[in-house]
Amino acid sequence: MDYFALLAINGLVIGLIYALMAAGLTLIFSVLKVVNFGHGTLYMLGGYASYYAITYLGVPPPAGVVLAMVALFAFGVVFERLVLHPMYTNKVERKDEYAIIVTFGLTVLLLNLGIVVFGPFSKSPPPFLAGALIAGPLIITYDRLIAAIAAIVLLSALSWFLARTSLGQALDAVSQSRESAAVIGINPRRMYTVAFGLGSALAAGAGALIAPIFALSPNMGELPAVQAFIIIVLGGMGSVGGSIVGGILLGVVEGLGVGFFPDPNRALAYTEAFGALLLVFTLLVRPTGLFGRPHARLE
Amino acid sequence: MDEAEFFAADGLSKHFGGIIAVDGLSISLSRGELVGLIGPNGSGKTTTINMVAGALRPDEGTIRLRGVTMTGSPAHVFARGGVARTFQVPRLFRRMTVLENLIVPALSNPAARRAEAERRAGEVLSFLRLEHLTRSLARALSGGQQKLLELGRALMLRPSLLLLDEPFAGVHPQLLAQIMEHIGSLNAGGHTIIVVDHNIDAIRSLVRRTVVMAQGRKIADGPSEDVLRDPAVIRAYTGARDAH
Amino acid sequence: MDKGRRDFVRGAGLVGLGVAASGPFPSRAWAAEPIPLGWVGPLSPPGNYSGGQEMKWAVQLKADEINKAGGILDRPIEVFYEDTKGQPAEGSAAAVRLITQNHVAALFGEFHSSVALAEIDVAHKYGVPWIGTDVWADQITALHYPEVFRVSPANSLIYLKVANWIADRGFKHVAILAENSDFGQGGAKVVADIYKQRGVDHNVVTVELNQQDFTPALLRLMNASPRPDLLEMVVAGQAQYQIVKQACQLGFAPTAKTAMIGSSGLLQKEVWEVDGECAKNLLVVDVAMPKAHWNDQARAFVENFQKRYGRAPTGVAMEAYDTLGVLAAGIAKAGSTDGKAIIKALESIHYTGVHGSYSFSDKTDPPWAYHQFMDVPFMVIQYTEMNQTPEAAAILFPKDWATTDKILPEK
Amino acid sequence: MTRSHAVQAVLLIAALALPAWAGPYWVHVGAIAWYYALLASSWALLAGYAGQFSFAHVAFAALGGYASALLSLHFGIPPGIGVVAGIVLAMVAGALIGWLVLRLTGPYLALFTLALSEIFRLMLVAEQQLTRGSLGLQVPGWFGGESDRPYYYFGLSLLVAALLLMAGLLRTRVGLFLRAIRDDEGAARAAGVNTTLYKILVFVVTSGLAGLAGTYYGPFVGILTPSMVILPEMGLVIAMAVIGGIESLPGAAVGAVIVYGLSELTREYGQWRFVLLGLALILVQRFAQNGIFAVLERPLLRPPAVEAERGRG
Repeated sequence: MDYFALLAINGLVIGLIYALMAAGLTLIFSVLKVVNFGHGTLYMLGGYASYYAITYLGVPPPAGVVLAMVALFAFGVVFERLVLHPMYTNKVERKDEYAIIVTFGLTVLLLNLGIVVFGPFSKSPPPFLAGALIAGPLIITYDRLIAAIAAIVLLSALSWFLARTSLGQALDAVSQSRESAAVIGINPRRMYTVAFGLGSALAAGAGALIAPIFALSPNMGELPAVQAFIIIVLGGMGSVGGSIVGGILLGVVEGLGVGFFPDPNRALAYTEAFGALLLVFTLLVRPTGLFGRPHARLE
Repeated sequence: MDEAEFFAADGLSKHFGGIIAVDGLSISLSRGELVGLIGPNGSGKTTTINMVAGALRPDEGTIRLRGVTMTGSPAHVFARGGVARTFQVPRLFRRMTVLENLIVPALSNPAARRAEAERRAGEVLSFLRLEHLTRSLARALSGGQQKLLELGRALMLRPSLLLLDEPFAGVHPQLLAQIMEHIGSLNAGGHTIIVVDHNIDAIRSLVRRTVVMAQGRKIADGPSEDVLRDPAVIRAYTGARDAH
Repeated sequence: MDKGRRDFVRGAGLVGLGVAASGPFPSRAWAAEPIPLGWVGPLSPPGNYSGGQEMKWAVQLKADEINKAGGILDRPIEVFYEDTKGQPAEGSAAAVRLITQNHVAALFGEFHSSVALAEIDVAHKYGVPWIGTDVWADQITALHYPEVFRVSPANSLIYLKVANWIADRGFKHVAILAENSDFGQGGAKVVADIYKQRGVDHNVVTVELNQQDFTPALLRLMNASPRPDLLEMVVAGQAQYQIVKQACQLGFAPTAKTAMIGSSGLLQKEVWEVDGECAKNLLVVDVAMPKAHWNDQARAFVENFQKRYGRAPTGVAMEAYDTLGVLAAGIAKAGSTDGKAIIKALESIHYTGVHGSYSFSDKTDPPWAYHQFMDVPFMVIQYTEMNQTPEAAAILFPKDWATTDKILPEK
Repeated sequence: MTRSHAVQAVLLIAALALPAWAGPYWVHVGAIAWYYALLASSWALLAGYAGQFSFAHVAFAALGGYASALLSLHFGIPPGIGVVAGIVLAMVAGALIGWLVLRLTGPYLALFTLALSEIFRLMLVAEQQLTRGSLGLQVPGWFGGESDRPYYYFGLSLLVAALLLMAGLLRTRVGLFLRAIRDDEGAARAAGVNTTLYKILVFVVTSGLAGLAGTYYGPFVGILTPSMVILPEMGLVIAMAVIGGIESLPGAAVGAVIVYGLSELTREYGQWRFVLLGLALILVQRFAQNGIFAVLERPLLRPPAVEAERGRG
């Protein structure tokens, strides 16, 4: 029993970090209607940004996380302005495809640039706090605990921001209807830029928090990106709350899946497949995701 | 087959989540009728058109065309069965030419030949006075021209029932007269037509029979002059307006 | 672009016109054309690019040394490096390019067995010698292509001995984490067969390397009944860091109750950066010789490598360094750059490199023994202190080299 | 139109003549490039013409390749029949997936096919008793001898045949309907087009061609590995089609040859090649959505079915 409690807690912690990454992806999707296929590399850049801030600028680890988020916010803003911008004009005929291609191109670009710039060898920033919390049979390392708590704080801050600040409400308005938002004086284009920047910052935060837990490598974002896709589909593509629930759900399902899978030899080999299958079935049953707003689709 | 039973929708209902969009609506048309369907925003007009065109499957109720039950068939079966439609905002094949837009519906009939389809497209274009645009891209057309082209595309199906969803919305007054004239002549030529619109004046001068919907239900159905004087209709409209 | 165009022109059959006459060492006055040699290995994903980079560095070092010492057959050597990305199609294209464009006398290198299998097909077709640096699949030499030699161990060669040692040490319940690759699965099979024979209870768990969170699987193993007394990783490269860290943080291994053993990926210094204290007491299968038994060449290599690249070389780098050494000796012995002559020379070669004395077996039983370097030095070491280099670690196996017979922490 | 045909004829003649003056290496590179050209052009039909932005295209190639190799290996079926079986299997799988994704559009479709492709890759890795996992499945070659010329010409003829087949299909009303579906699926249905049928049809055709590419690739390279299904491989195919012109089948094929050829020519730049590829992908999409050829020479290489631009001029 302890064993499954441990699996569930581990899943919960990992799920919260997934949720942080997915929340950024969701924010971008809900406002821009774009799936950011480059999200995994933004996560990777966040991890490295924090690493370099800690090791070369000598800032304490929590400040490294914040600096990484600020840096990637700026990066997101610039990318959105330079590359995604034409999407909102009539110059781009097929917006979905345009977005997939340019964000995917970003992945190819940054992953390989990462190898050139950061080098091929793994790096790891110092831990936030060494050691582990041991409560009876439960063991959880401080790094994971801190990452989970930081994820909760960031996710709460995001929810508060979206619900209580005027900028957040403007983002929400644009996500619901660009036209109506424009009518009440919100400039949707500005909101697109803000949303992409914030989404990038959240990915960076996730990367920076995970860096001391797992190591840094240029391709570290590949798997979490796929996980984040799964989560936002589970969470209904565009609902921040849904992506939090989806993240935790995925973390726990994967953890318990490995624990329960009958053939231990294959259990780990198929861990990723559990999530992918979850995505496939969710989309088949509900083409707009598990917790998606019911759409009065006309076709 | 009874003439009055040319087209019959019986007890149509449609829910979206918890919202009831259409609630037990029945309409029947006889051949060659021209009917207006009006109602305040959100009264379920477009949902009705979508069900009659086969784009939405009703939760309850049946749709019969010339005695054949169509309910549950996919939209393209409705289209080939003679139900043609236009959309509120024109939905053209934007990156295809005007000519190509028109021959798509014609060629959806497997027996049709391309040369024949192009000849008919030419006829439709001259009827709509769009011949000069034959080779233009659809997306290059003005808003009014797009409305006309969409009408033409519907005509290419040789429809026995034509569903026009807000043909007058956002149209220049001069073009409005032209569209009304086209609808009139199509009806005179034997087409059965349902026109959905907000423009009560246009509807009043165009159609003899009007159906009024409010909150998903039919609240009036009869000669236009009577219906538009009906206090229930006026209340539904003004009430809705006030609430706006 | 310039170089590319030159190659293209060369490929277009215009070599005879002397277009590509400029040599690779414009600053040195060599009387003769250099001998072209082709290195293949992963330098970008999805290949193991960090392993590939280390191999490439070691080869560059060796090539410079050979040229400084006068080259071979009075000619300098020129190594052409091709990135195979861990993709077989890239490997075969690279092999064809090196053979037909650069006219290399031999191919060597590689890290991934699947890519090696594509390359040796090409080498076999053209009759060009190929020497594998760090490819472990038995099948590579078991195909019995005359062109194919291997200085790295085959899976069966090492894991047979390691498994028997583990059984000898009295471990009773072994949990095997095997990576999802030819190396992992091949190694795990060898190990599991021995355990079956020796009556050691064992359990193989396959891991996908993209995975970063191994905690669920480790929890499952840790809570198995009985709890394993050894956690054995048949995993290459840096993925092991994660497993070590997570197993250690759970209090699973390496501990007094459960020891932990892994492969040469744990020899890179990053193990201390990532795992810290957790790497202490870790057992590692090190395909190398103990420092005390190093020859001068090995000491010089380690020093030069450290000086030039700012990091200590691992066993893989040593293998790569020796691969070029063996090849150069083979060419010298053959007295020619002809493929057949080099193969013949390699078959009877005795060459001393940093890893000991090289010769290639001509036996075909077991099948993988053909053209295999059978005396690959390897040992089982244990880190006993933080930031220890592999050379300073305690040696447990083989007996001749052992510095201790205690596995820490003691039960 | 005639001009574009002339350009295509010149390119074909150049391709036919290349082995006569280029060395064996470029013949080898060409033979691999045909694999990518088959994938890029059929993916352009699927994504560019029909608007089905699938990430599973390389998975179909692997399916065809593995199926034909395994059938020959385990049941001793002659390679020719194995190839046909592999292609048929890819078409059946294509029909199934085409049917499954009927309700999905845009990013949902992309994510769905990405997940399916990942599951398939993980199966190839995990079911190693059957597939030999990451070590790869060795496939016997079709042609003996040292030269790659037989593969070169065989692959080239497969590519030409596939392009002719697709162009022929697009010249019929099917091409018109596919473009109609891409522009507005609901309107196409309202115009009487059986969108279900044509969407499944385009998956069947393009999956079959991808399967064909896979059956050709295995014997040529000599080994099939799960790494042919990884996301970066799919990304490479997408980049090739986008750079060549996603709405032009010959453009996509030429794009594949150019991207692959350039990546070989610039090998000495190492990792920077892929940095440049990513940059090129973004820049082409940003500034030239119809591919670089459309910019360099508008009237050339235009797909036969898209007469639209001319009509406007």
